Amino acid sequence: MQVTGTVLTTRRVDAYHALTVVAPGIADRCRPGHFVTASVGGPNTSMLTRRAFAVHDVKPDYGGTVELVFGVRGPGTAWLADLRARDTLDLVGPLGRPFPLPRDPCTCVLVGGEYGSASLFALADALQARGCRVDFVLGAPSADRVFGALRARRMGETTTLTTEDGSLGMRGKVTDVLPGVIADARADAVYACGPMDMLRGVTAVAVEFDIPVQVAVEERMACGIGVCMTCVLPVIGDDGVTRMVRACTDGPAFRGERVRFEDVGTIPFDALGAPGGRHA
Amino acid sequence: MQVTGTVLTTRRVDAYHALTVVAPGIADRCRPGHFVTASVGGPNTSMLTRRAFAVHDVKPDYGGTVELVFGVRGPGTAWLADLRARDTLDLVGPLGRPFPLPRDPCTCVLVGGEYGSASLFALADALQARGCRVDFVLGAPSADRVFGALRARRMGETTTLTTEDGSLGMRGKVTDVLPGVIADARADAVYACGPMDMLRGVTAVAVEFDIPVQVAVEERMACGIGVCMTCVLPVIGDDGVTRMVRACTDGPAFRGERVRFEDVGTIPFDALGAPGGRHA
Amino acid sequence: MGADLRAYLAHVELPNPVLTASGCGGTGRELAQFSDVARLGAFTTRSITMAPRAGRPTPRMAETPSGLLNAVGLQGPGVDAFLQHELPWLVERGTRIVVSIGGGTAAEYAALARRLADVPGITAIEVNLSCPNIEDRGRVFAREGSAAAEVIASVRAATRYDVPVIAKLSPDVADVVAVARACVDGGADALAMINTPVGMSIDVDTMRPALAAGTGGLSGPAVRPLAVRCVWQVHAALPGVPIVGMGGVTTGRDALELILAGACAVAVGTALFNDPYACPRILRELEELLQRRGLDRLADAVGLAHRPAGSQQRTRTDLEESSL
Amino acid sequence: MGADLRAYLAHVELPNPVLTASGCGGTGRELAQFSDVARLGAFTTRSITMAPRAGRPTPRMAETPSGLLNAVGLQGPGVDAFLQHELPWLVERGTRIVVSIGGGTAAEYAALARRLADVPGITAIEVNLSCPNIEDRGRVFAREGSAAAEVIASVRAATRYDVPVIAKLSPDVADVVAVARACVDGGADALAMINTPVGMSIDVDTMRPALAAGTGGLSGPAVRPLAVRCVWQVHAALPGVPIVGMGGVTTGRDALELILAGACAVAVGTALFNDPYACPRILRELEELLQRRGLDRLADAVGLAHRPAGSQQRTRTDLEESSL
Ligand SMILES: Cc1cc2nc3c(=O)[nH]c(=O)nc-3n(C[C@H](O)[C@H](O)[C@H](O)COP(=O)(O)OP(=O)(O)OC[C@H]3O[C@@H](n4cnc5c(N)ncnc54)[C@H](O)[C@@H]3O)c2cc1C
Ligand SMILES: Cc1cc2nc3c(=O)[nH]c(=O)nc-3n(C[C@H](O)[C@H](O)[C@H](O)COP(=O)(O)OP(=O)(O)OC[C@H]3O[C@@H](n4cnc5c(N)ncnc54)[C@H](O)[C@@H]3O)c2cc1C
Ligand SMILES: Cc1cc2nc3c(=O)[nH]c(=O)nc-3n(C[C@H](O)[C@H](O)[C@H](O)COP(=O)(O)O)c2cc1C
Ligand SMILES: Cc1cc2nc3c(=O)[nH]c(=O)nc-3n(C[C@H](O)[C@H](O)[C@H](O)COP(=O)(O)O)c2cc1C
Ligand code: FES
Ligand code: FES
Repeated sequence: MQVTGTVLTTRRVDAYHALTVVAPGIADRCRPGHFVTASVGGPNTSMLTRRAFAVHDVKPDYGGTVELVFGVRGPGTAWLADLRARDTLDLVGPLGRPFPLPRDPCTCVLVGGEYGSASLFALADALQARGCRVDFVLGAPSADRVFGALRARRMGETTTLTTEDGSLGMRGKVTDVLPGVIADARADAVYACGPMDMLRGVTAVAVEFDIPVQVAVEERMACGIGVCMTCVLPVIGDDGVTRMVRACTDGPAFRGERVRFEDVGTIPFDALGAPGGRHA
Repeated sequence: MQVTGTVLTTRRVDAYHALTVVAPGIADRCRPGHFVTASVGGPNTSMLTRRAFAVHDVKPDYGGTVELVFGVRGPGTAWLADLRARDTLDLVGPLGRPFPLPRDPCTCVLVGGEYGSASLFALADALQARGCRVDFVLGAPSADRVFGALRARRMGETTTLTTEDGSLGMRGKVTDVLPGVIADARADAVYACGPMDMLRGVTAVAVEFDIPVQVAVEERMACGIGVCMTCVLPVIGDDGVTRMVRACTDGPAFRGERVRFEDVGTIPFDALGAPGGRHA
Repeated sequence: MGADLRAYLAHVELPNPVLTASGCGGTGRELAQFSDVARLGAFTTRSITMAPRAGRPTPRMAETPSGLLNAVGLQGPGVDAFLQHELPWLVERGTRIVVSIGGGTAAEYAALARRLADVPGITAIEVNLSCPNIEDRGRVFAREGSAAAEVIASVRAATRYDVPVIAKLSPDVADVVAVARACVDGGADALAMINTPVGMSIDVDTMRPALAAGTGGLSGPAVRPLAVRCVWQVHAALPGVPIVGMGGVTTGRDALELILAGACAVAVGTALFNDPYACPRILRELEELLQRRGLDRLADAVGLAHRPAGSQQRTRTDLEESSL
Repeated sequence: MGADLRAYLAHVELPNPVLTASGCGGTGRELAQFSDVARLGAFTTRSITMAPRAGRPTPRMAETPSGLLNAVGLQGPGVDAFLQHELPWLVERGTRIVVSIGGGTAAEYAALARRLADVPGITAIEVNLSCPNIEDRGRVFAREGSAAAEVIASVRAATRYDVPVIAKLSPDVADVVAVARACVDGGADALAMINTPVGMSIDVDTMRPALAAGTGGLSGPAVRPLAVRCVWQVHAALPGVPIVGMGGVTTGRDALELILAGACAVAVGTALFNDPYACPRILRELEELLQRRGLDRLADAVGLAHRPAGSQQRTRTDLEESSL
């Protein structure tokens, strides 16, 4: 649904901006892994497409608020970063398929890269509510771009941090430490959200351990609601056939081993309907 | 010159908005009849062209301020109306040919239609400083669209107001009362600023009295600085030849009898370079 | 009482003139979460192809000033899956359905039309002529009147007489009227315009084309002046031919602009991406604008901007903000 | 030390690649109040015609989303007055001058070129091919390769060998490469693109065309994707031909986009209306962007986006914001 929300608070969190927006109706229905899209630029803007953001936090205040965490990348996020309390923000959501939750209590490692960790805390809440053990692995290029370390420390059985420049936690990538964390925790499942490269690495580790892995992918989106077909990536279906599926409505959460990470940005020759390929 | 000014104050004046902007450099150089152009819409706006506004008031405060008075017509003026103190506004000016002033003291009738009167008070100041007598005639469709009546009453030897609905002053148009005002004041010259129809009528009256009339015209402008050739109107030159001249740099002030009001919006067949016409 | 908003595509009556544009409304199911697709003037499907198509690699979209570039490449499940999984859902809901078709040869278009000929519930066939003609070095059909006309004639021949065939044209031709005329001569009952002109964007950071495909189709308000011009020119030349206008319609005012230029219906594409409720909103806004202008029937507004200057239908503009 | 920003239009060297676009810089005097015209890569005049022209009636402009429609109609004083009153002022200041010419027949273009042939101080002749051909029912020259080539050949023949002739093309053709190739075969030393595609806007309040002329030329950022695409396609097909890229350049990034697509220089038009200092600003921004990318010579950036994917010239993009 669409809501013209009101910005409640804005704050900086290291390299990121956090916006809390009063958006009843959206807040109510959010489940871990959902995202929302924001219209940016105001009236008469030249920016036509909405920007997608994971929902970080949902609170019941004022009928329901959602918090978004984002880095400034281009003009749309720059505009969002300039919003002040009481400004309005047009949101559509919740969108996408949320993370599936395990039926029975088990141990889950939650891996977040950069602002990707924003969507992991609601997930951790939900998992813990089902009696799961949660361990965190958060990473980024540098300390200021690791999001949510404190909260992870509070919530997680263990929390392992990595930075590429060594400014926080271990020097390296989340995939360098992930095998150790999985082994120590005897993890049953992995959830990951972050850059595509990281998701690929995390998936490889989980496959190695032969445990299920859910990844939340990010692709350039023009609509976020499944109508434009711009956000596709090659995913293997239950029938073994690779299809170009939409990150926005078929995802963003996918089973990691089903995503053909090596082929993202291409049409694999054996995908359904690939040029010169076989037809169903 | 271009100045990124800061909005000092905003206020409503009946149907209009008034913005005072700190714009040193522009303020210094403004003479009565000059205009400025404002960039509207902010970053990433879809509105490319500047909007033109007469300079109402110039003050020396803060290194120099200019005041603009405007009605909301479309998205650009709507954006301007939403500005608040401390916002920035990108101005270019002063632009155009200001009103020429008489060499010797004389009696001048200043005629303003709607917000057109905004530019008359600086003119009245300059005329009075040269020892001229000033009489005002201000008109509009309704009382809330007559601008500056109080100030005119303070400054003018006489002030006559007209509204088409009779809600203020005489019911009718400025041209209904102008002959009487000219006769009573034994005016030597007329200055007028307002809608084209009014300028045409005022010019006709002045021609009848055989006294000079200066009109400040308004045409759709894309640049305001004389480079785009979109703002032209047919004006008769000293050599008797009609040319399509630019309102922005050849005007906005013209001798009224030189403007071919009936032909505005056309290319008169006898204009220099008219299709099928004679060539110079 | 509201205005009479009925729109006519040849002999087919639509209850209102606001359609979705091909390729911009998904399968209909996605939009239905936001508003009722049966309330649309009609739902236009993405361009259906014979075989399933995986489309183009990503990135498939790039934003440009007031525009959007896309290179989806007609991704879709193919006509069989469309008929099995997508069309029935729309039919069940009572949606008026314009089926858009795309092919690489006139024969392929004709084969698609034959596949659709016996299918109940299809309101009209829209022929997407912006596909590369594989028999003419990939030259797009819409770029050449005779190729376009051949496709239209073959589709017209294969389609039931009571289902209108709509030819969808591109603006990036030297003479859109010539192509329009060729299509009408070839049997088109109506025209749709504009499809996206070919554009491109380069990412100055990676110093590479922003789209994996290099070029893409430009849509959104940036192209509206091209759409208005095409509709105007074609309506002036072929006043009797119904036109579905599209290109950058985001508000009722935009829709009215195309209608005044000569469109009898409008389609909404890119605007749906920003506002999934765009179609009902635009319809509401359009109705109000017509009423404020004293136009009780949509049909009276079609092409109204063509009337000779100073003619008397300039009614009721006084109700708008006075223009100085 | 700054980057080497020299640009080459055939054998003519310009100290930098930022020009004004024809019809957007007045006579030069107006811009000179804001910045030194001699510092421009070159100043392009409005299109000069044989006889004085009063142009089109007003309104001549309408704003569209990220675009501007204009219908000035080549208002100007004619070539004699141009040579007497406008050119000398530019020459005196040491401005590099591209003289744009417009005509109704190939013979008229040739006559203009002859009038200019003995005039000192002209850097290049730009041939505005977007004029109606009065011998072909007003069909615009740029729409038809052979008509365009005929004009170019006649101008080339009448112009001194050391003055390059630049053919200025429109995007609203089915195949811009074909027109470009015809012009080069006709003797064009360089190409300029894009001129404004034809667009239209209707005022929904008056229910009339917003421009007195009905249609107008669309410029500004809205058309940049069309400009980038045209430059890209033509540079790919004719890599040796210098291209002056234009269409919606408002920042150094926009200029770089056209350069990466294959332009060796860029022209700035509509942006001057909003920012009279646009040319020096864009040059400054462009220089900084080149340096940040480790490109010491402008020439190294020309067409760089065409290099095969994954090739090694992808240097120094690491200095930009990391892309996730
Ligand atoms: C499901 C999902 C969740 C996301 N969650 C977050 C988050 O929590 N925090 C955060 O900082 N960012 C998040 N992103 C990325 C965020 O959408 C982009 O950073 C943002 O769209 C960039 O907009 P811009 O105008 O600043 O940049 P530009 O690059 O100028 O954007 C231009 C266009 O490209 C699209 N685009 C560019 N990058 C991306 C991208 N990575 N993903 C999708 N569209 C893109 C934009 O929507 C826009 O249409 C998420 C993306 C997706 C798909
Ligand atoms: C020399 C001069 C002085 C002016 N002084 C004043 C003033 O003091 N107060 C005031 O309220 N208005 C004044 N105007 C008119 C003012 O410029 C327009 O009202 C304003 O540009 C409308 O912008 P918009 O976006 O609201 O409307 P829109 O109609 O949406 O504007 C669209 C485009 O048309 C142009 N345009 C539209 N109307 C006019 C117009 N009347 N004149 C010039 N360009 C126009 C705009 O610049 C813009 O490019 C003046 C105009 C000129 C030429
Ligand atoms: C993402 C996307 C996909 C499209 N797919 C198709 C298509 O399959 N067939 C077609 O005829 N037009 C297609 N179009 C063009 C639209 O139907 C429409 O003609 C064009 O976008 C202009 O309208 P708009 O500005 O409202 O989007 C597509 C446009 C977009 C943006
Ligand atoms: C007001 C105006 C007048 C123009 N006059 C001419 C002209 O006389 N000759 C010409 O070749 N192009 C003319 N053009 C086109 C520009 O030179 C340029 O090709 C086009 O505007 C695209 O660039 P831009 O988006 O930077 O404006 C004109 C454009 C505008 C906006
Ligand atoms: S973003 Fe449009 S389908 Fe996914
Ligand atoms: S507004 Fe551009 S020349 Fe006057």
